[in-house]
Amino acid sequence: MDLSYGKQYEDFRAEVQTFLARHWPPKGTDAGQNKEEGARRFRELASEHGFLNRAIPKQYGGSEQEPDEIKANIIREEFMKARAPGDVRGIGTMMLVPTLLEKGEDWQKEKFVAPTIRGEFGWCQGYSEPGSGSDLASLKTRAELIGDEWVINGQKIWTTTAKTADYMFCLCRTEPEASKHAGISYLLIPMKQPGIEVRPLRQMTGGADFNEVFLTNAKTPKNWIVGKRGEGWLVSRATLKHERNSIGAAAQSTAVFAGLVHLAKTAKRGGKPAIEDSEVRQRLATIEGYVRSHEYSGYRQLTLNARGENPGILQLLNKLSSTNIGNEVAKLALDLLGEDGLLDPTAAEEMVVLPTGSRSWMNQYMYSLGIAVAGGTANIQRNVIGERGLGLPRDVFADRSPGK
Amino acid sequence: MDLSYGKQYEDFRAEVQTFLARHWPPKGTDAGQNKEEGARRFRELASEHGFLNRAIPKQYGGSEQEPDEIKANIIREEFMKARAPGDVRGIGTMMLVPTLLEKGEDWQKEKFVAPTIRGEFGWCQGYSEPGSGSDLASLKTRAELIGDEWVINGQKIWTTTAKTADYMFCLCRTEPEASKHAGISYLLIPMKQPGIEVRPLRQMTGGADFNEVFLTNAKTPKNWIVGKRGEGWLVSRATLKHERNSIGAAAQSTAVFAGLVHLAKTAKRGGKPAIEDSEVRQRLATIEGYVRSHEYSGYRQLTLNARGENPGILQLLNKLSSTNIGNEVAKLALDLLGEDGLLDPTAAEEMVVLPTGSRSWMNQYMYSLGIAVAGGTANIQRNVIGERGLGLPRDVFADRSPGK
Amino acid sequence: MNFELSEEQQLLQQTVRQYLENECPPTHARAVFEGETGFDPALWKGMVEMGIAGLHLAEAYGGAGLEMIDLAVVSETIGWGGAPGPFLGHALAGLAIQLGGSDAQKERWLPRLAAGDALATIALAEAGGLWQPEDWTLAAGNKLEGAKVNVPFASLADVFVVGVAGGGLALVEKAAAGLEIHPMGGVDRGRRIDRISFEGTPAEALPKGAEISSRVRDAGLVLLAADAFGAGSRLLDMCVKYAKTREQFGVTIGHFQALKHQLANMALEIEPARALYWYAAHAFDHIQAQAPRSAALAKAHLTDRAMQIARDSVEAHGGIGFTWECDVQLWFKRILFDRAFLGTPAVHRERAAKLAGW
Amino acid sequence: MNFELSEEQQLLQQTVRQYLENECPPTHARAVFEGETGFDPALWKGMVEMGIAGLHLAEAYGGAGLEMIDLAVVSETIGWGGAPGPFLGHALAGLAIQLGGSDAQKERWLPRLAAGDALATIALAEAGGLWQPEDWTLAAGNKLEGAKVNVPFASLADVFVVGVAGGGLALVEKAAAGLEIHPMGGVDRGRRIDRISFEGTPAEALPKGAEISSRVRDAGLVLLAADAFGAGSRLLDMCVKYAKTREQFGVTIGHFQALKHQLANMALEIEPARALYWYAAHAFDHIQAQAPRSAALAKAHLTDRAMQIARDSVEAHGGIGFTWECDVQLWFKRILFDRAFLGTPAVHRERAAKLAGW
Repeated sequence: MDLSYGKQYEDFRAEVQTFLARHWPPKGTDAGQNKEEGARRFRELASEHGFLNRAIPKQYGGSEQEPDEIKANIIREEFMKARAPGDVRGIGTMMLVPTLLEKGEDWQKEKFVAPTIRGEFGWCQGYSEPGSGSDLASLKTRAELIGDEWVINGQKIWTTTAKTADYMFCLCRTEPEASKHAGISYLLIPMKQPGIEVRPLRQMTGGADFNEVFLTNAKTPKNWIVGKRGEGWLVSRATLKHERNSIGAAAQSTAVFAGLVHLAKTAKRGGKPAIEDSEVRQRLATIEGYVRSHEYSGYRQLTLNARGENPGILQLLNKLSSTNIGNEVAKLALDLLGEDGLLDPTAAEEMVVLPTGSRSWMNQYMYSLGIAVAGGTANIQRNVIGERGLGLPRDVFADRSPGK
Repeated sequence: MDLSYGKQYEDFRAEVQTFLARHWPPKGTDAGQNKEEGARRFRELASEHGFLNRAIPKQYGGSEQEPDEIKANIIREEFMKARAPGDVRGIGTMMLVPTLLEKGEDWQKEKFVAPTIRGEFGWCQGYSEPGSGSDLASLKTRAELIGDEWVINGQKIWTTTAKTADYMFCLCRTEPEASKHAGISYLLIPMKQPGIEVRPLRQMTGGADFNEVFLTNAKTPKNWIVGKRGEGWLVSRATLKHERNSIGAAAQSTAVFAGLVHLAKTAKRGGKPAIEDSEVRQRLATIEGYVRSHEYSGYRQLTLNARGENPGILQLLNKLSSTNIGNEVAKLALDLLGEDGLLDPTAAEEMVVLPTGSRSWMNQYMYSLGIAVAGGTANIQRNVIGERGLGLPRDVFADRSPGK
Repeated sequence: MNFELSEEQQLLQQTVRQYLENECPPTHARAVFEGETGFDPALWKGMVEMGIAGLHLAEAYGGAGLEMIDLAVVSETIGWGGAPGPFLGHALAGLAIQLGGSDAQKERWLPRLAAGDALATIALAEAGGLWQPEDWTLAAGNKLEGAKVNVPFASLADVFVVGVAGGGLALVEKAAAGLEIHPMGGVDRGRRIDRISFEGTPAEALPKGAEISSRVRDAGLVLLAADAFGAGSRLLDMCVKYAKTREQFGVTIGHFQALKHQLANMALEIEPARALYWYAAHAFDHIQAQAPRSAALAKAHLTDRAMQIARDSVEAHGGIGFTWECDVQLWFKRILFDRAFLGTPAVHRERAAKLAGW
Repeated sequence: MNFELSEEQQLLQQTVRQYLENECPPTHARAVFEGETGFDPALWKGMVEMGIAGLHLAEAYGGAGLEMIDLAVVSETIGWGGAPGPFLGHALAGLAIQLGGSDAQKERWLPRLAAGDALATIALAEAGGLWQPEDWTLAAGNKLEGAKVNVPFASLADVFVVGVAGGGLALVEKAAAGLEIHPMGGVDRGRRIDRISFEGTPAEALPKGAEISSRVRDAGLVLLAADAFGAGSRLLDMCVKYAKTREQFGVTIGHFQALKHQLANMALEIEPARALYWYAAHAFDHIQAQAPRSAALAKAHLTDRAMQIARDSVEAHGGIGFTWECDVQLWFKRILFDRAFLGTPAVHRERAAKLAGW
């Protein structure tokens, strides 16, 4: 057991640091140029050095590096420290690109991968529908092949970044007669067209991170389909095994916990700092038990992933750990906020409003509930843990689900 | 709203008190006699005055009073204060007698009711089996009619008082070909016979409040059946609506909570009395919220029962409330016990043992888990609340259950 | 022994409930919630006509002369309906004047409050979570200097009952000089709050203010507990209804045992707690020795339970429960108010501990 | 970065686990548990032969010279197996002598402890929950007067490491004059405890005792956390196995979503916590600045989680889980020991808070 990264990796870290010292923020001739252009140039350079787009083949604009979770993590750490632009984040690079690389045709990779990892193409995901939710098998959005175009009608929901996206990767029913999953195809659809309307979906917090997307005779070329007709559901599953970055989840828990401790130090209880109150101390230490477990389990997953070993159930527990920690943190935070719990985190500025600290906590209190939305509710997670993790039999209804 | 009992009832209370003052403990000529005989005589007298066996018709040795939950409660309170013997407790008076009165034949009432309420016949209940648990439909104990005797073979479990009981009321499968519930009959079986063996079932606490009962060609007369052949399950349900005494459950929660507060005052944390610790105070007050809710809901049920109105979901919540409160109390108690948590509540006296106080808490800590056993696990309770209380659809498996 | 609502009380509850079902369905509650003022004069007028404004005020002053339990049952029903409006502040201010005011003050204000011709509110809290009478620092006197926060609907009030140092209470009128009102961004937009400040603002002490201000606080705790119970049980109803209609994997989700048990646990959390606020309300008038503690316990327990129900309700509605469009948020935020107003559960648990001599 | 057991460590764990599966199946653990002494010489001898008795002792003294993580992994496996015996006290006493003893003391004892020729134990606690070095009141000196409680397997020990006032440590030998042993009714009958008393009992101080007694305590916390993790995950295995075999309403109960989710929650409680004790064990040797706090956190968190798992396991087994015959009780009581020994979770959470400067 060795929590340092070891010589070879510390050397690599030094290499990354030198590179960053030299190239970020842009110096000399580059210094003048506008911020965006600077970032673009820097990314190009970093990619050439093999620090970015590591999983992407050279021919598609990547640096095609040997997969190495630990190097990837070191790069994330150092780039974050230097506030340097890292891999372009977003659902396009996280989900579409791996899917295309695995299941797409060459011309599709040619056309979409490079601009996407350069951040020139923005994407959104068209999976969930008002009627379906966790039950993809029941989705209703239809795509009909008319001439050499798909004509798509239906509605998608929980679509983040739909307002800015250039394209949507979308699950549509193309074979109405086929049963459940068999009838679904995976289409790429341009967002900027008359047939598509995006309506922001406001959250109870007041913000609007999600959208509804209405497709009314929206069109896309016949060959903008990934995989064969009716294979859409299979294709969409391909991405799942790329979901990793366990550290990421844990790091977030650690950060939010640090914030909670800070809140406990500044908030008052009975006239004294709340953190001097025995109940607050006990609850903080109890939550920290979960936070550290989550954090250190992340180290373990990183190690196993780096070795190409399967972390097994640990992987499945990640999301629910984050959710539970988020809930406990939010509850204690609300207790600590006291009277600030009366105030709206999104109230207009001209009013008497929350101090910024409390404001973000009130958001967090409600938002911690929203996390669940992002991908399958806690109950779905528990089914997965019970069935894939503990090998329990699938329950009767789940048998009809696409979960397998 | 009026939490006093009101004039008419206070008069009745006075009447009860006068009676007790005069007759308990036994005075004058009766004083000499042995304790048991004294109790018997007193009960007779109390019954004549209409204080005991109120629900039992005169012809079967009861006092046949107008049902009045509040009078019943006053009698319970006053008799307890005076430590006077009240209605004979036990599964015989609580479950068998009401069942016989509703479903039994006259000769059965003649033969069994009076001696049972006098405490001369002891009973045990033969429902659960190792294989079944909450699923009565699956029970396997068979009774075959051979000549004019039932011959019974099988095994029962969780049988309290089996060692002392004279008779068992027992669910047996008499119609093997009939499906599930339809094949079950309700038999009365003498316990003192060669065909019956009782083995104590030891609990993890060390005590043995339960037994296993093995029936090997045990015999009982043909006409010792309550209801018709195959109606046994229906007959057994008849008792359920007699289960009440909601106050009882709540009173227990209140008592155990008082004990917990006492423990918190005597136990130490950080050198000071634990009850001065903010975390302990918060947890105590939180538990008290549940305890008082339970207690006051008991008042409400008492009122509704007294009016012959249905308390609805409140009734269904009772048991689970007790269980949850028991769990929370036990957990805080264990935290307060500190090092005493290392000691065995049932350790032999010659050892260094727990102070009596802690001893009972360690028992409680483990026993609070046992409560569930007594009648259906928490999950069964939740199904009942969800389905009967909230009107949710029955889940697929429960449809096969006798729950309806 | 009778621990159940009287027929009159049940009738009162049904009447208010019926009124709210007709006049304040969620669509309407939401419209007011999202509106400019958070106040619907017509809706309030209707309540006044039902006698709610003076329910607990003496008949001599045009009130109904009823008890805290009656007022609490109404509060529960208003919480159930998620009805926006000034009920809480108006009721507590009226109570304060009735219990602590001089005859002149009572004659001047109570009839108008009972009739709904004037609207009253309470200004108790000071910044930093100073809710309780013993916390107040605003100097007493016939001219006030300073500020109060979390004042319900200050902008609508004709008269304020203001908490002052020493636990006293004073009356300040709308038109009073140097009185300024700054809206606060309250999370429950159906019960707006403001910060009010005084600069040499004329005030008139309630003679018995210091004796009864804690009674007014206790009454507030009971009404908030009742409101939270109403809101919590309404949310449970909504979740059950949703579970019976929403389909997934080909069946209504109420079939899923996991969800079913979550709903059962919600019922277990909220339903028995009804008796807790009933008892506190009953004790307020009839078992005064227990009134302060049972009010504290009821407020702490019920607002915490209801808050958990609110979180569970978001989950039970799946993603949609998290949206602004879903009605869950109206009650979620209502409960946030009930929980924080007059002090958090932790504060009142500690008070309950002290009052028990722990 | 490598946060995984080495191949050697995995092999060690597999070897011990294999040994316990063969030599200490639940039937055997139960027999010892219910027996006179709670000790099985043959079982212990086998462990000694695997080198467990001296795993962490210097090779110079016949030990394996391994680290806390190795010892902890063995402790986890012993907890998983529910194996009765003196491992804990023996390991901690040996550590104390190695860290705090004079060369003479080390030479006298460590070889025999490593070889299992002598058995050692620790006598730290004093009545009233005085577990921590700073709590000890027993007067130091070469003659001891007083008593210690909760001493594991005192009746078997050849030598005791005794905590004395000022946080020091002293050696007392089995044969020492005025040493008396009174059995205590411990709840974990696989790890018996005794009360020992001294009357002018000869003792020999460990020179560096006061410097290292807290290290010994920290080591104890790590080993208890590891044991609790092993016990908790064993219980989870049992519950899952039971859910897959036990039938009700015509299907195995594992089909019921409610139970399935309860088991999933149990996994969520216990499985990630493995890394918590790993980290604490690793820190003990390699990140000493964090060692005390991470040991406290691991002990508090893991014994609490495991205790809840134990309660859930009784429920998950239905009625039968509550019986003496069901093996759940063996691990249930083992966890009760892990939880209370060296101080309850609340004690160590408060310590963790202090150590964080909260």
